[in-house]
Amino acid sequence: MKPRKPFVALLAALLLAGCATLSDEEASRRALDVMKTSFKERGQAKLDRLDQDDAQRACSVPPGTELPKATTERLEKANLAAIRYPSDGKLMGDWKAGERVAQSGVGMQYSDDPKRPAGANCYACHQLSKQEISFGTIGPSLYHFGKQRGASVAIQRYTYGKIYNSNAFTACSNMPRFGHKGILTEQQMKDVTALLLDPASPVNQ
Amino acid sequence: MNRSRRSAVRAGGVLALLMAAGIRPSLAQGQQWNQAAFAGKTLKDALAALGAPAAAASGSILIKAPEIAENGAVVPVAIESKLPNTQSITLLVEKNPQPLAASFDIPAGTEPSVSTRVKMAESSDVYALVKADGKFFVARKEVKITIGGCGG
Amino acid sequence: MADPMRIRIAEKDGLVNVRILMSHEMETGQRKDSSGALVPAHFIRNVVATYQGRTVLSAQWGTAVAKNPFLEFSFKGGKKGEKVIVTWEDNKGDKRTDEATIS
Amino acid sequence: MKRPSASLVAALLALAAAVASAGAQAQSDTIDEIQKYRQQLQDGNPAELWEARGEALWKQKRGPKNASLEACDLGKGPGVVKGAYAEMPRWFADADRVMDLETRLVHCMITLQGFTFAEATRRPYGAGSNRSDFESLAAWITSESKGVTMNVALGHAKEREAYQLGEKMFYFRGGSHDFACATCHGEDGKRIRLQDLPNLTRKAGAQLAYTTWPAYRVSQGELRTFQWRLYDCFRQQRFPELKFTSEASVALTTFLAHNANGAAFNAPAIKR
Repeated sequence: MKPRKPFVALLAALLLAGCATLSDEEASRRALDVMKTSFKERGQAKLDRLDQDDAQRACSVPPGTELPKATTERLEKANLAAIRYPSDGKLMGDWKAGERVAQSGVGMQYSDDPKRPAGANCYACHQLSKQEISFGTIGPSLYHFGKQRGASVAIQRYTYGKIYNSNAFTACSNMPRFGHKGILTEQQMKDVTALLLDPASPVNQ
Repeated sequence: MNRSRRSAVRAGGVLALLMAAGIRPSLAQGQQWNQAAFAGKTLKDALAALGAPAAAASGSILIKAPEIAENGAVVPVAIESKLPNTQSITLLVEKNPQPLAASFDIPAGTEPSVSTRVKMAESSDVYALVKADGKFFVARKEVKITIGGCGG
Repeated sequence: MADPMRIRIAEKDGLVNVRILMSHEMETGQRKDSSGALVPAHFIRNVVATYQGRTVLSAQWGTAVAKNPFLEFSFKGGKKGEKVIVTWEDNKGDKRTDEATIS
Repeated sequence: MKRPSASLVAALLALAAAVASAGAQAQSDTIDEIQKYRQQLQDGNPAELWEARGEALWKQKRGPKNASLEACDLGKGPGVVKGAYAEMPRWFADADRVMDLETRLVHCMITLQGFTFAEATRRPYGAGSNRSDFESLAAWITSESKGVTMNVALGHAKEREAYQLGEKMFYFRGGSHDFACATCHGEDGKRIRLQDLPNLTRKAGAQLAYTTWPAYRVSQGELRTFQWRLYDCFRQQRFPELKFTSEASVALTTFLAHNANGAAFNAPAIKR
């Protein structure tokens, strides 16, 4: 058979798009529509959990994807501006309470009691202390975090801020925005800050 | 060893428990179940109820169990006795609410080796108590239980 | 009624290896259900395996044996084609007996 | 202040290296020991109890039409179970829909046995003695694909669309924690606590993960299917509740199953 021009064009288009049948934009839209009909609200997890904010939308890309600098700068600026530091000016709480928050993985799931405090589940992704051998590696090791950095006010502000809103410092970080999204209370974030920075904390032994 | 007395205590315990639970013992209740030993809340109590308050440590009992278990709900434990004339193998978990987990009678012709899986409430020493030639021997191994998964 | 056991028995050089899986909740009596009520203890207490009328293993279990219990042991003198019979009885008096052929 | 001598610096560096390597050593021992634990579990998988129940259930006449599922077409012809799971999800002409195993079973329960959708899907996931028919059926049906090479084709346009949507959903970040599937399953060599996280964006990771579901979960004492795996991942992602056999669940399954092509199917497995 003699290949004709429209056929070649079609073939080229197919090759370009791989096996895809929808354009990238259409696929994103369709995927969201399908998700909205595929989930149902339960307990505290309502369907608005599928409504993405600017950061979530921009960060819905494969890990390692290089985003335009303008995008990452926009996200970091907006998230930095959204950080609310404690009004009493105190950033360090009790590291012992912080350790309990770091160990707990509950909170915000539809299976969780919304009246009970949420955990931060730090150990799921980070090494923190020598004693806890069951830790994850999605995030960097935070063992000796304070020992290496000290506990100056600047370091305290960075640490508290990072816990409050990780995207303020690294756009599209894997780490939840614990303060921004209302996962942890102000006191809990102070306690986790202390866990990381207090010289007496197991993190710094 | 005062066997008849122990049996009587055991039977009394079982009956009391069954009556308390409103369950009538079935007619086919031919097998025994050492109520006192299973109810013991400490290793010492359980060993005493098993008639083995002072078992000698033995290197001829092998415990195959993981040093670290990802989940306490299922911890595989295999026990093998190299002691001649092994009559029974008993598995205890020191820090469980009731340490006695399982006890196996080994008749002549059966290998002195059993494998099963137990629940562990927390990291603990696991004990293998072996009765051989009428005497009790014991070995132990530590098993660590870790927190696993996504945590919620 | 309780589900059947899965029993695998293999003979090699005169030694018969028996592997048993039992379907049982093995409730400890210490777990709470979603409404906060204590789930009563329900667990296998006795297991007996026989070969040609002779007991090849008998066991007493407590609540610490894991859910859906697994048990493995070996005995001498069993022949291919013959049966091993396994019975368990739990603390509520429920019983289950299954048999498998030595292969 | 006096500058530290070179020998002191060297000693400190050596000490630091020793401490670091001791830490690394302890960590690798931990991983080795966990590996041994997993090995020890392989011998005797309670999933067999579910397989036996599932086979009986497949053959049992049930429902308003008093029919068994033996005439159910899983894609290789009515009643053909062997190897069927390794080619699912797939597009079915009679439903004009891409279906994974559970979706197809629901379809057969409705069309062959006469159940309503609500009746058929009353209990997707079992708890103790309240067993799920799907978990039993899936245990048996998938066991009939053990050793079969995964071959999920994208020959039909709807299969390609499902794959494409599944891929989008995999990278979709949302909820209170900004999590996507990719947050935990998008990089090599990561773990959560001590559990290895397969990188599902790469062939090796997708193969390892997908071919070992369904699995007996020792932490739950239950046999869990791939529908459950997605359902519970989304719970932990802090998303709302994923509907059983929903279009999103099938799309994601299509994405992951196709990525596992070429590997030998190896379930029901046993996992933490």
